[in-house]
Amino acid sequence: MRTILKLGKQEHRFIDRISELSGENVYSCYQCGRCSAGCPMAFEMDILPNQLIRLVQLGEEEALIASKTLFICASCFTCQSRCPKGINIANVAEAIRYLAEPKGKDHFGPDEVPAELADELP
Amino acid sequence: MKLHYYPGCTLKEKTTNLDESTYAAMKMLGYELVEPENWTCCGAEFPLNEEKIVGLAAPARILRQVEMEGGDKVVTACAFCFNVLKQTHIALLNDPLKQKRINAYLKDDIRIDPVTKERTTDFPEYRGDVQVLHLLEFIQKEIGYEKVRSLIRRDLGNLRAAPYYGCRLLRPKGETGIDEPDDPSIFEEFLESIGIGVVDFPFKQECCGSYLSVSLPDAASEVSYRILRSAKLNGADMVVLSCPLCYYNLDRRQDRIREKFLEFTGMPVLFFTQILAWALGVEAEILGLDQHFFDPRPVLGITDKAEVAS
Amino acid sequence: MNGNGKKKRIGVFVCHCGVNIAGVVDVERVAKALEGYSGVSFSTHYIYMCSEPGQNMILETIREEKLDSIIVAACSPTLHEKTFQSVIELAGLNPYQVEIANIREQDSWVHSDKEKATLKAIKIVKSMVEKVLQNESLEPIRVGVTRRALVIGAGISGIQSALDIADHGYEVLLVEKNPSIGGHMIQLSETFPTLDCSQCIMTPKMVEASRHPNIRILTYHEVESISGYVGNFKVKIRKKPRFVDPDKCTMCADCEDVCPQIVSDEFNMGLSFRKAIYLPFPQAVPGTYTLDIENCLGLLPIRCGKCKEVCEPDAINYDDQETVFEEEVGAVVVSTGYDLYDLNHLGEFGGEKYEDVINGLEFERILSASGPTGGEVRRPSDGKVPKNVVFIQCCGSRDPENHNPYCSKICCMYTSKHAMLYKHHVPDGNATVFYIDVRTGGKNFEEFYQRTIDEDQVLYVRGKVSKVYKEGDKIIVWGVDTLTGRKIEMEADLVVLAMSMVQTDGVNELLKKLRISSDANGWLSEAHPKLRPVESLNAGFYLAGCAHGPKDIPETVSQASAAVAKVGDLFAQEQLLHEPTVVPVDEDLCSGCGICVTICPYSARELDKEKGVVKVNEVLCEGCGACAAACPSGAAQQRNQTDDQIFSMVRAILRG
Amino acid sequence: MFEPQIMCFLCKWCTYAGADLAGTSRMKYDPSGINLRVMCSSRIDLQHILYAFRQGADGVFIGGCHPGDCHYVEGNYKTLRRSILFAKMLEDLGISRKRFRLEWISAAEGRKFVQAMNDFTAQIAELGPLNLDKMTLNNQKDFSHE
Ligand SMILES: Cc1cc2nc3c(=O)[nH]c(=O)nc-3n(C[C@H](O)[C@H](O)[C@H](O)COP(=O)(O)OP(=O)(O)OC[C@H]3O[C@@H](n4cnc5c(N)ncnc54)[C@H](O)[C@@H]3O)c2cc1C
Ligand SMILES: Cc1cc2nc3c(=O)[nH]c(=O)nc-3n(C[C@H](O)[C@H](O)[C@H](O)COP(=O)(O)OP(=O)(O)OC[C@H]3O[C@@H](n4cnc5c(N)ncnc54)[C@H](O)[C@@H]3O)c2cc1C
Ligand code: SF4
Ligand code: SF4
Ligand code: SF4
Ligand code: SF4
Ligand code: SF4
Ligand code: SF4
Ligand code: SF4
Ligand code: SF4
Repeated sequence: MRTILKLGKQEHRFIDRISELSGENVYSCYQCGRCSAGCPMAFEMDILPNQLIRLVQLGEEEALIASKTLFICASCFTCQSRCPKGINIANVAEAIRYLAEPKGKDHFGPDEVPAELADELP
Repeated sequence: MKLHYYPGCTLKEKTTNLDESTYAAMKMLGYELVEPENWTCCGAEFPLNEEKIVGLAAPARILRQVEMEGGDKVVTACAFCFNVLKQTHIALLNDPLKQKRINAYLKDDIRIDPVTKERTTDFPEYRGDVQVLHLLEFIQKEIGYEKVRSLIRRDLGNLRAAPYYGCRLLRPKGETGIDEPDDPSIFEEFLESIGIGVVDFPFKQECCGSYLSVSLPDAASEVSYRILRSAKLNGADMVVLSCPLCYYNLDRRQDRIREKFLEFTGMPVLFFTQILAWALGVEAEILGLDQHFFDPRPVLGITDKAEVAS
Repeated sequence: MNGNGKKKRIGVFVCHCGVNIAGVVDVERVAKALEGYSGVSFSTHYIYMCSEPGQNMILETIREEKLDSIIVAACSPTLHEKTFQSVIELAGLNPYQVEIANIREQDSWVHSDKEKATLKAIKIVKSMVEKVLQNESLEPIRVGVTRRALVIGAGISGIQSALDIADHGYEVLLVEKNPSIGGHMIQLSETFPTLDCSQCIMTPKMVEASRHPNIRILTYHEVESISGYVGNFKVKIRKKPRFVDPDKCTMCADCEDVCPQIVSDEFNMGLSFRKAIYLPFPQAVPGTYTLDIENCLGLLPIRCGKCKEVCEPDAINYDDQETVFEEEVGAVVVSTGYDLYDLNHLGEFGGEKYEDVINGLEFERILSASGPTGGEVRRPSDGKVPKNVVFIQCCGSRDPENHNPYCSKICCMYTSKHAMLYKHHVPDGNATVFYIDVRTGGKNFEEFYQRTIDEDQVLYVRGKVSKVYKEGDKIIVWGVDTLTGRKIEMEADLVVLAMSMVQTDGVNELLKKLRISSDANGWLSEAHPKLRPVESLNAGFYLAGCAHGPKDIPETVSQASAAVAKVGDLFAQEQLLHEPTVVPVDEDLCSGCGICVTICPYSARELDKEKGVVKVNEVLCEGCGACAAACPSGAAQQRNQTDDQIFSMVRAILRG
Repeated sequence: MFEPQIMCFLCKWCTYAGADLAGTSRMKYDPSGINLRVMCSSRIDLQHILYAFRQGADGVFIGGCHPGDCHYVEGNYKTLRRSILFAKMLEDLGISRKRFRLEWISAAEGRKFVQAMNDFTAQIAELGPLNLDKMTLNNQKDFSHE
C-alpha cells in the first residue's frame, strides 16, 4: 500500500466538509486509539475507528468510501464517551456515508431486510 | 396524577409488553399516563448530520404537541425514543438557529381529522420548554425510591437482576445521558428500591449490536452473547433493560446466539417496567411475559396461572 | 512648583549622540526652544552626554547654575536613566529630580523628516519639564528582613529546601502535615534513571534535616494563615495533637501491640494495616509513635486506654491539645507536592472495584523491599505472583475532554521502571505497556527506556486502553495496537495504572489565602514561565517541587535549590528597598468608597472602617497606578505621576 | 495637508519597550504620535483621554502588555474593561470611537508598534481634525503653574 501524501485544496475541502457535516473537529484527533480499543464492533471492521479518522486527516476520500467500517459502526457512541478529544466517530462516519450516498454506496438498504426479521425488528 | 407519556411506535406494534407493563406499573404508582394527541414516530435515530436536520422535525413535533397540551414534561419508557427526544430538545435549546429552522417546518403543519375531515392549520412554534425524562429518571427525581419501596407487594429478594443500560440511556456523553457513561448507578438504585438483588457486571454499558443484527447477524450475536455471558458469570438470574432494540437482540435473538455459542443456555431478559409492575403486584397476564423468547415466568416463580400474591 | 511651593530651577541637556540624534534632530534649536520655558533656567546641548566629559559638564552646571532638577534629552530611559541619576546624586540632588526625554529611540531613529522630528523633540522635552516641575524628592521605602524561612511540606523538595537554607546559615521552620517527613519519595522502591533505592538516598537526608541546628521540624502541623509582606510575614501554625511525646517515646511498639483498632495503612497505600497508634514507617522522622484520634476507640479508660497502660516511659498523654501559635519569617517556600488522581474517575477501568487494578504508588509499595509483600511481587487480591502484568499509561492525563489536559511528565518513566523491575522480580512473567507516546526527555531517560525493551523484553503496545474488567479470576484489558491496526483483548493478572499527578488536596485553598495564584489545572503559577520559574508573583513566596507541576526527583531537587538561591538573594539584603513611587491616600479627599481596594492586585489597600478612609501599605504597593485611575475623588495620587502631572505633560505634548 | 496630533499612553514594560525596539531597529513611522510613559496601561483614566482631546488631540492611543503578560498581573484586563466603557462614553460625547485605540504590543513587537502608529495615524487622517479644543477652550481647567 502506498499513499502519496498531498494535502492540497481538494483534500482540505474534503476534511473541512467532513468537519462541517459532522460537527467534529477531525484535526484534533491525536491518534491515541482509544476509540478502537473500546469499539464493540471493531473486530468486524476493515479499518479501525482511529484509522477512519486518520484517513480523513490524510484526505483519503476514496479509501474511506470504500471501507466496510462505515456501515459496521453501530452508532453506539462508546468512542465518543471515552475519546480524550471528545470526537464523535459515529457522526464522522455518518458524514462520510452522506458524501458516499450519491456515489451509490449505501451498504444495506431496507428492502434487503429479511421478511421474517422485518416483522419483529423494532 | 396525569403525566405525559410518549410510547413510540415500537411499543404499540412490537414490544407491547413494554408499553402495557409501563401503564400497569404507573397506575400502581398513582399516575395516569396521557399520550400526546396524534403522536407520530420519533424518527428512531437522531440525525447525526447537519444536512439531515429535517430529521429533527418529527421529534420536535411531538414535543410541540406536549407543549400545546399544556405539559411541561414528557416521559418515555423506551431508551431509544428517550434518546431521540432528549437530543432534539437539547439541540433546539442550545441552537436558536436550528430552533428557527425547525419551527419553520412545524408552523406549516396541516392536520386533517380522520373523522370530520376538518383541516387544522396555523400551528404554534415549539418554545423549547418541555423536559424529556426517561421513566427511570422520573422515578428517581419525582416519585422517589422511598415511595416505590413502600408500594412493593411482592418480595423479589431471592432474585438477582443485572441492569443493562446499553447505549441510549448513557450516550452520547453529556447532557443527553441520564447518568455517568462509565459509572452509572440510576438503574441499580431503581432495582434496589423494588427489592430485587442487583448484579454489577462490566458489560452493562456495552452496545448490544444495534441494527447490525440485520446486516451482520453473526457479529451482533457475538456482541449480545458477551453481555449475557457477563451477566450470567456475575450471578444474574435475569437481565433487566429498557430498550426494545436491546430486548430484540438480547432476548428475541437468543435462538441465533444459542446456535453460535453452544454452551449458552439462555437468560431471561425483562423490561424494567415488567419487573417493576410485578414487584408492585400487577398480575402476570398483563405483562406480556409470554411474548419473550426465553420465558421469564419460571424464574419469577409463575407456574401456570398460579400467581403468588403477597 | 515643587512640593514646597518654591520655584524650580531646571537644567535641560540635549544630547547629539554623535549623529544619532543630531543627524535628524536640530539639537541646537531644541536647546534654544527650551530656554525660558516654564521653570527652565538653563539649557544646552552636547555631543555625548553619557561620556565622562558630558557627565562632568552636567555636574558642574548643576553647581554653577544652582539647579535643583534636570532633563536629559537623549536615548531611552532604559539605557541611561541610572547613569544620570548617579550624576545628580553626586551633585547632592535627589535622584527623582532627573527625567529623561527619549528623543533617540522614539524620535530621531524612527523619523526622517528633520523639521517634524525637531518639533517632536521639543514637545517631548517640554513634557518632561512639566513632569519634573512637579516631581517630589523621594527616598526609597526601607523595610527590614526577618532572616528566617518557612518551608511548607516536607517531601524531597521541602527537605532539600530546608537543608539548603539551613546551610546558608539561616533558620528554617519545616512544616509537614503528616506524622513524618519524607513525602512520596520515601514510598518509592527504586528510582529512575539509576535505580538507586529511594529509602537509601532519602533516609540520610531526613536524618540530616532532623539534626540540623538551623532546622525546626514541625510534623503533624499545618499552616493556618500567613499575613504581612515580603521579608516580614506572620505565620499562624496549627499543631495537631499527637498524644505521644516524641521526646519520651522509645519506639518500643508496646502500645501498638495492645491497640485493638486496626485501620488501613496510608503509607502502604492501603495494601496493609496499621493500628490506631502507630509509627508511619520504620525510618520515620521524628522517630515517634502517633495516636490517630480519628481511628482511636476513645481516650477514656472506659472506652479503651490500653496503650497508655503499657507505655513504660509514660510517653502517651491523653490530654494533648490542638494549639495555634504564631511565628515570624521573611520568606516562604511552598513545597506541598502532589497527589495521584483518584481511580474512581475511571469507571471504564472499574474504578476502585478491582483489587488487582492498582495505581503506580501501590505498585511502588509492592516492589519495595520494605513493602507489604516484603519486596516480592504479589498481587493484592490473593497474594499470587502475577504472570501477566499490564501497564497502562496516561490514565487521566492528556485527556482534555474527560480528565486532565496536561501530561504528567513522570509516568512514562516510572512505567518503564515498573515494567523493568517487575521483570527483574519475575523473569518468566510478561510485562505489556500500553502507551500513546513514550516521553523520555531527561538526562539518561531514553537510554533507560530502551533498556526496558532491549534487555527486559517488555512489550510496548501503542494504543490507549478503553476498558478493563474482570471475568472470573482474570482481568481483561481492551486495547488496540494502532501500529498494526488491530484491536487487542488480553488477559492480565495485575493491571498497573499510570495515574495522572494532581495538586494536593487543600493546597489551593491555603494558597488562595496567600494570594498565590494557580493555573487552570491547579498547579501553582510561577512569576515567569522561563525567566522566574521558582518565584511566585507574590513577593517572598517561592515554589519547589510538584506543587508547581509534575516533576521527577532530579528536577524537584534542582528547583528546591534554585528557590533557596532566591531566598538567599532576599536574605542577603541589609534592608529591602522599595520603589517609593507608590499611590498613597489623601485622607481628606478619600470617601472610603473602597473601589481602589477591590482594584489592587497586591492587596495593598485596606478600608479603615473606623475612619472611613483607605489605608495603604506602601510596602505592598507596586505602583501600577490602577487605583489612581479608578479613584473617583482624586484621593489616590501616584507619587511623581499625579493626575496633574499627566495633565500638564499632555498639554505640553499637544500644545508645546 | 491635515497632520493629526496623537496622544499615546504607553505601558513601561511592554509597549514603551516595543517603541524603543522600533527605534533600535531603525524602523520608520509617522511622527504624529508622541508618547507618554506610564507604569501600567491601567493608570489611564477617562479624564486623561478627554483632557487630551480637549487639548487638541485628534486621536488617543493606549498601548499595554498582551493579556496574561501584565507586569502587575491583571492591569491590562482592567484597561480592556475600562476601554470598552471609554469608547461608549466618547461616542456619547460625539467623539468617534475610531479616535481611540487600545493595542497590546509587547517589548518584542517593534514592528507591530510601527504598524499600529501608521495605521492609526492614517485612520485619524481620514477622520479629519477633531477641533475639540476650539469648541471647549473657555471652560477648560487651567493647569499653568507660573
Ligand atoms: C509511582 C511513582 C513513581 C515515581 N518514581 C520516580 C522515580 O523513580 N524517580 C524520580 O525521579 N521520580 C519519581 N517519581 C516522582 C517523585 O515522586 C516526585 O518527583 C517527588 O516525590 C516530588 O517531591 P515533592 O517534595 O515535590 O512532593 P511530595 O513528595 O508529594 O511531598 C510533599 C509533602 O508536602 C506535604 N504537604 C502537602 N500539603 C501540605 C500542607 N498543606 N501542609 C503541610 N504539608 C503538606 C505532604 O504531606 C508531603 O509530605 C515517582 C512518582 C510516582 C507517582
Ligand atoms: C532550534 C531551537 C529552538 C529552541 N526553542 C526554544 C523555545 O522555544 N523555548 C525554550 O524554552 N527553549 C528553546 N530552545 C532551547 C534553548 O535554546 C536553551 O534551553 C537555552 O538557550 C540554553 O541556554 P544556555 O545558556 O544553557 O546555553 P547557550 O545558549 O548555548 O549559551 C552558552 C554560551 O556559552 C558560550 N561558550 C561556550 N563555550 C564557551 C567557552 N569555552 N568559553 C566561553 N564561553 C563559551 C557560548 O558561546 C554561548 O554564548 C531551543 C533550542 C533550539 C536548538
Ligand atoms: S479516541 Fe479520539 S483522539 Fe483517540 S484516536 Fe480515537 S478519535 Fe482520535
Ligand atoms: S460509535 Fe461506531 S465506531 Fe464508535 S464505538 Fe460505537 S460502533 Fe465503534
Ligand atoms: S546619553 Fe544616550 S543618546 Fe546621549 S550619547 Fe549617550 S547613548 Fe547616546
Ligand atoms: S509504648 Fe510508649 S514508648 Fe513505646 S512506642 Fe508506644 S508511645 Fe512509644
Ligand atoms: S486508646 Fe486508642 S490508640 Fe490506645 S490502644 Fe486504645 S484504640 Fe489504640
Ligand atoms: S508522562 Fe507519559 S504516561 Fe505520563 S501523561 Fe505524559 S505521556 Fe502519558
Ligand atoms: S498602585 Fe497598584 S499596587 Fe499600588 S495600591 Fe494602587 S492598585 Fe495597588
Ligand atoms: S478609591 Fe479613592 S476615595 Fe475610594 S477608597 Fe480608594 S482612595 Fe478612597
